[in-house]
Amino acid sequence: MSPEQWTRSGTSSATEGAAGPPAATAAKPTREQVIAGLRATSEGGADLVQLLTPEGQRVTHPDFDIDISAAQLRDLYRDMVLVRRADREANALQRQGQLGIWVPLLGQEAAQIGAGRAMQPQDMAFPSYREHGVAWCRGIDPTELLGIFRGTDHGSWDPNTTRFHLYTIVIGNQCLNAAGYAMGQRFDGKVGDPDGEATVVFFGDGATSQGDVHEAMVWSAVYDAPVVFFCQNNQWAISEPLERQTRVPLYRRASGYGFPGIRVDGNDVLASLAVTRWALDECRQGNGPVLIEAFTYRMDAHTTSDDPTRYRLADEQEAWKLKDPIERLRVHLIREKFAGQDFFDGIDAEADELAARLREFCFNMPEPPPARMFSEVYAEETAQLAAQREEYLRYLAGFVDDEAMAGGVR
Amino acid sequence: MSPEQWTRSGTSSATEGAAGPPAATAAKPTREQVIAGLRATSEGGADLVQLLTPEGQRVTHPDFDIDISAAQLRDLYRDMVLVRRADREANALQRQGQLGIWVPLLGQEAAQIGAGRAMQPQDMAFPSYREHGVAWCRGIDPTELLGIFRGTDHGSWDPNTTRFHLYTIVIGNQCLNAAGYAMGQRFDGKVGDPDGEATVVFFGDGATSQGDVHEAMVWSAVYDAPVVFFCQNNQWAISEPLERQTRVPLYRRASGYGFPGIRVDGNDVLASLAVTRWALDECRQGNGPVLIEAFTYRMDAHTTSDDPTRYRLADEQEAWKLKDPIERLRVHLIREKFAGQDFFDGIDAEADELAARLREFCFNMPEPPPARMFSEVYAEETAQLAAQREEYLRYLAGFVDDEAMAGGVR
Amino acid sequence: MAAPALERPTATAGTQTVTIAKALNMGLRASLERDPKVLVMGEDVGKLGGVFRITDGLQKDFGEHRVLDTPLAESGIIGTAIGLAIRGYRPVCEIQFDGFIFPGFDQIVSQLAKLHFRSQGKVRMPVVVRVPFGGGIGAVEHHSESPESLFAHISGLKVVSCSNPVDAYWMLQQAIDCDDPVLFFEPKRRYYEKAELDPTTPPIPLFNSRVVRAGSAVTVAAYGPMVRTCLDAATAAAEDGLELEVIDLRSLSPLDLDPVFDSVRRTGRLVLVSEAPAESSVTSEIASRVQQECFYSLEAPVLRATGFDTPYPPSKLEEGYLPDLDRVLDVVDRSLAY
Amino acid sequence: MAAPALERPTATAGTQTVTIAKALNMGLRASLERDPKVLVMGEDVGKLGGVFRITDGLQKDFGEHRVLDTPLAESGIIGTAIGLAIRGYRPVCEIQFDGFIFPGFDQIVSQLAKLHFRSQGKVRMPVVVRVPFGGGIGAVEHHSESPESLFAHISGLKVVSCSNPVDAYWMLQQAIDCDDPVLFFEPKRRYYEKAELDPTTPPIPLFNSRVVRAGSAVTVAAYGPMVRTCLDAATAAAEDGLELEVIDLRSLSPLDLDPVFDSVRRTGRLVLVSEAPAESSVTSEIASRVQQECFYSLEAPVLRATGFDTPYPPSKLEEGYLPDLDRVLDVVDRSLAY
Ligand SMILES: Cc1ncc(C[n+]2csc(CCOP(=O)(O)OP(=O)(O)O)c2C)c(N)n1
Ligand SMILES: Cc1ncc(C[n+]2csc(CCOP(=O)(O)OP(=O)(O)O)c2C)c(N)n1
Ligand SMILES: [Mg+2]
Ligand SMILES: [Mg+2]
Repeated sequence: MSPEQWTRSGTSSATEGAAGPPAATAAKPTREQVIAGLRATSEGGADLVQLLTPEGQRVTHPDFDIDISAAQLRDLYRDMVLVRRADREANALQRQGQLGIWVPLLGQEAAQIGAGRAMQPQDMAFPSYREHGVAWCRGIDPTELLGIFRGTDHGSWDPNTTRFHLYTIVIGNQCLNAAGYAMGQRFDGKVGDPDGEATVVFFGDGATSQGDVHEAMVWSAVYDAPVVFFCQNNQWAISEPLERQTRVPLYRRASGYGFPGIRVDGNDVLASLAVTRWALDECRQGNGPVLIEAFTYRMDAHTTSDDPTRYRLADEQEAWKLKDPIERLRVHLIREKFAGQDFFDGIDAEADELAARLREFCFNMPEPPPARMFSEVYAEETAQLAAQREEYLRYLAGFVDDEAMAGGVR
Repeated sequence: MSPEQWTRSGTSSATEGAAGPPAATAAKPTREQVIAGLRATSEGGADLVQLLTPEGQRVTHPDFDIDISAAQLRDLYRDMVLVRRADREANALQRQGQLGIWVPLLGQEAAQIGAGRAMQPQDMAFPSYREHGVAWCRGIDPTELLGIFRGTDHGSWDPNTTRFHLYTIVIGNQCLNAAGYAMGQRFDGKVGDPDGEATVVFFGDGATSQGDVHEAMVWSAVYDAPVVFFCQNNQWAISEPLERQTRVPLYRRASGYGFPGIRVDGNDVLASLAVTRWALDECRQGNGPVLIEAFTYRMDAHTTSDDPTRYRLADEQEAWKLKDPIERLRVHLIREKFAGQDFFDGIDAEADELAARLREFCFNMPEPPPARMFSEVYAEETAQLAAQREEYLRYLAGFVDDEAMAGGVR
Repeated sequence: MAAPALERPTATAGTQTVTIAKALNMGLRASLERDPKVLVMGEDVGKLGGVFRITDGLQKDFGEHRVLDTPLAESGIIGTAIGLAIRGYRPVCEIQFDGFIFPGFDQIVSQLAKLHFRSQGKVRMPVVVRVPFGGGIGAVEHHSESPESLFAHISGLKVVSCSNPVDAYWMLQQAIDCDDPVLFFEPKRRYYEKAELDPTTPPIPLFNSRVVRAGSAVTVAAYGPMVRTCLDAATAAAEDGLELEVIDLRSLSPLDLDPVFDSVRRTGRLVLVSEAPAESSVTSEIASRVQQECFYSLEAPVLRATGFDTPYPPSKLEEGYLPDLDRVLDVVDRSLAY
Repeated sequence: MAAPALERPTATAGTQTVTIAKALNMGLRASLERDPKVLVMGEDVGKLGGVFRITDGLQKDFGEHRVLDTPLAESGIIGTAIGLAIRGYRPVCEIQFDGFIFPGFDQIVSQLAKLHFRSQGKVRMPVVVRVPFGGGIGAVEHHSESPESLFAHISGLKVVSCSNPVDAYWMLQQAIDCDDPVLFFEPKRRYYEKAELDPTTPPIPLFNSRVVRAGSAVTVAAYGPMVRTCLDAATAAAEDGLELEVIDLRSLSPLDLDPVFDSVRRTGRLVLVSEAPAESSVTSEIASRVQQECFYSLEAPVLRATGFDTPYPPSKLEEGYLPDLDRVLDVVDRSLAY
């Protein structure tokens, strides 16, 4: 899917690729925008770690360079295209009433795939609710995400085997849970060598204001916990621009706790991969924690219930389209002759299949049985709850009897 | 009161004044102490702002110097001696069963008097529970503190007229309340000129781990609230040394939020005054917030219920005695001939009077009437609570009747 | 796209048909106009007008210092509101969804509820915490909870819930006028229910309950979203010749139970309905008080139709979790069977 | 001064006289010894042994990775304990005083209580949160509260309270062994009450209530610190020829009410006693359930002797605030007057 398909209405005058006004200019908020509170910026600043420019140019970085093969680059491209396609399909499914809500990741593919692919199988991830790309990297099929948004479950995958915790909606909670988990990795003696374990926790720019995120940083620093704090600064917390949460770039928080903080171009999958891999290695070796601020942009609405036209200008999105994470890698693959049309066609076909499969799956998802709500409240069920379930089932059975008698169908 | 009177038993081998081993050596924790977790240090580090050395020598500072008269120095001395005496007397009253508990400020007089005297009448203070010195500066008589610790009230002074909020025991809560109050100062147009208003909030090193303190810093930064975060780092949170809360000096937290953080010698009343005055002025002018870490030491137990011998070594206290806040100002006053024996005798006499008055007051404190617990639960009382009060009073009256009948006295 | 301008309600505006959501917006607007110390604060309440648009247009008209988009942290929202109240403001905080009030719980319990008492009346806490609550909207986790009982248990707080547009309009203004902290629970699934509102008709007191349908067979008491359910149940029952008396409790703390006692003395039967789990809840409290006050009048024990003692289930199951017309009538039948 | 070494209790230790505080310490020690996954964490639990010395000597013997002095933040304590539990540990968190549990409330309600349910049973939460609770110790604010009802209302949690050394020893170990999150309320004013403990006598199940004194006139049910008060009241009543049946509820969620129902069916009268304010509380719930189950047996309404619906008062007033022998007997009299 190319950038011009981003806007739901086909009427937008999207500027293609590296053409059009330079991103920096387009993105710099005007005085009026600033006054109107529309202050999100696409400027990552001097400290931004970047390995692939928006124009698809490979650049080097003194600290965070990475050796990567053409095959690996193609894999990253495939990951991003597929998760975007799954995301768009799920978004469409919501529009069609098949899902109650969807939380789009559009625009954040590079941040998530970079981080997700930096992880080793033994590492643990604690997502927020938008980490469909990380889920993908942890081997969670996109179909497994649908239950949450269709309302059939609160997460269907096994956090223990996938090493991908359940989605957490209460902002910030998962950061402390991740810190505790990482403390456990350390207590288990899994830290201190290159094959050690580490944890990555994902949260947003808005989340950084929550006390829990602070406490997680305090704990992790004090216990040398092997945890990477991966903040996707997508510039917005629903309708609130970054400036409602902080005066200074978020990566700087780390210095107040005494561990490294790095701002990475979150639309650059290579940089995200390189920085996260470095951070995870630091953690593995016992030099954690590390904070990564992935500087990116939420290209779609906060959720399908949101209407971003109420609070941000189309201009801003236009500016960010020029930094599209997938497009820049596509250009790079072509320019370096790492991939030909066959490859791109193959990926597109695969994406179509995935979308079809997701759709099919969604239409056929079974309703959970009524008694499910009483299940697994406790590991050791209480008599009180068992009695409530029995009474409820009796009550339901009464309807069936009534209907049977009335010959009706409920 | 001179340093050797600090320890309750007279048996300690306190080293007087600037004699004995240099503070830095005595204070540097040994390897064994570090391993044992006894890691508090008396080293403020290179960034420590100091205007009066432990030896009573006036030194200059490029950023935070201060013009101060001999009379003002004497006043600061008087403040410190009197609050210490009140503190010691209250501590003794607790030992005699007159108070349920006491929270000593011993050793933190300079931090508190410096900060308290830097405040203007129009400024607002939000204390924690150990700020008897700040209370003093806000015109709260030490007798007014006793109710809390005797259990007759939760704070008897009027926070509105004294501009000194009630003591707050739930760690960190008051920081957010102060941030909100300071936002109000700003909304009221009281910020932006030299006669503007500002707020100071007091909290401890342990408190810095609480989410509320973080959120208060986020809020204050985002709303440019005129609030000075005054952290008394007294090295201990009950039994936990600073290292259980942070890897790096606490003043560095500020940079993560984008406002200044300064570490001041908390045993140097001049430095505390100068830095707080500067910070308040910054806030008044609209350049807040500011974080001040006052590097000091809790010379006594956490409270009268605490037994610090279980978790810290006498050595550490000995090292800190050499940095006594009162002693260094006394030496300075003498050396500079700013005060003679008469002055010191006069202050001592005043301290004796204060102690006697405090004692007297404490012995004569009335018990609150039983119905008091129903008062002021709500501004607009509920029928439910009124009924409970009536019933309770009837119940109590029943005893009186019983006793009257039995001729007994309850 | 700019937010649509709201008509400013005036005392002479006359009757209009409004939703609960609109009535709340009008109530906030009226309070903001009446008292310059009133502030509205919370996540996304400014430009967006809140995720439910309850604060729609207010920041535009009253400015950023009256209607504040706050950082994302509920302890911060409540904690700074307390500070603003100490400063003399009357903050109205929006908690985005019921399930997100818990990070602010400490400030509510430790400071908001206690400061008037702690200061022996010297500090007032005229803070309103608005909470869209309850289920039935097909939402994801944490968006459908009913935590009101937790606050009813905390001394020093007042807790109310509105069930219709007229109450929404008045009760919110009354809560803002109240010098005590008020937790204001809004029935989010009913936000778009409509009724006639005449802003010139004076309201009943905030903390009073009210008989909303008279009947003689069984008393049914509820609050917030369940009032509608109970009224529907009463309509259905009436078709079968059974007259239910329906009471809208309105205030959960303090409880105004005299109308309930009166009713139960006539009917001898009481059914309590709420979405919240029953265990140690407001409905427990009412049952406890009624069995005490009406001991000799009760012909059946006080019975309850409530959410189950489970976490709020995935939304595909909420229809079964939430009391509905059938469940209410089932419990009414059980009451009558005694 | 080093902490005094504790004797290690073994199955063959035989009977010893211990306080509740000591029994809790022994229980923790036994659990730490039995299962290397058990951790103790909280503020000052290490070198100091906790402000009440419940964890005395444990860090010394089990090391800093088993007994953790945490940073000062309750959300952090609970939140990291949850993460440790996900990792396979069984953390036992100490909250220093009742009034300081609220900063951790969100993690308790949103994650600890729900994770087993959210994950459809794939994630277990064997976390114990120890809370010294209740008043009567002459303490300053926030040190004497009784917040247990708040947790009893939250589905997914289990809530227990011990009242004597034998229960303290066993119930704590049983709570640690339980695969569900348990809020463990310790009667701090009774910490130094003594009893004989024989660690070889097997305990009754954790979630069972128990008749601790048989009687036929009135049933009195309580938990935690009020059990002692009720037993004393029963002794006093017996001198007047009135036999009270006293039930120690032990588990507040789930409630084990069968023994209460049985008792009430015999006595026809029930008085509930707790320090917590009555409003929307555990005692409300019990009253509600008993009036339903024992409708035809009750000769008087269920009555309660509790703390008042006020914030906990300054300690000079707590004697009047807390139910004592006289208040309990007064309510017993009122019950008998029906
Ligand atoms: C404690 C809490 N408060 C409020 C919300 C409602 N809410 C959901 S997402 C969101 C914004 C989050 O912004 P950010 O952290 O930047 O993450 P993003 O959604 O941009 O990925 C808010 C306020 C919530 N889920 N949890
Ligand atoms: C939320 C909360 N948790 C725990 C406590 C118990 N407590 C009282 S003081 C204290 C230590 C505070 O240390 P610090 O912030 O350094 O202040 P200091 O007492 O040293 O002045 C603790 C843990 C509390 N009062 N509030
Ligand atoms: Mg964001
Ligand atoms: Mg301290």
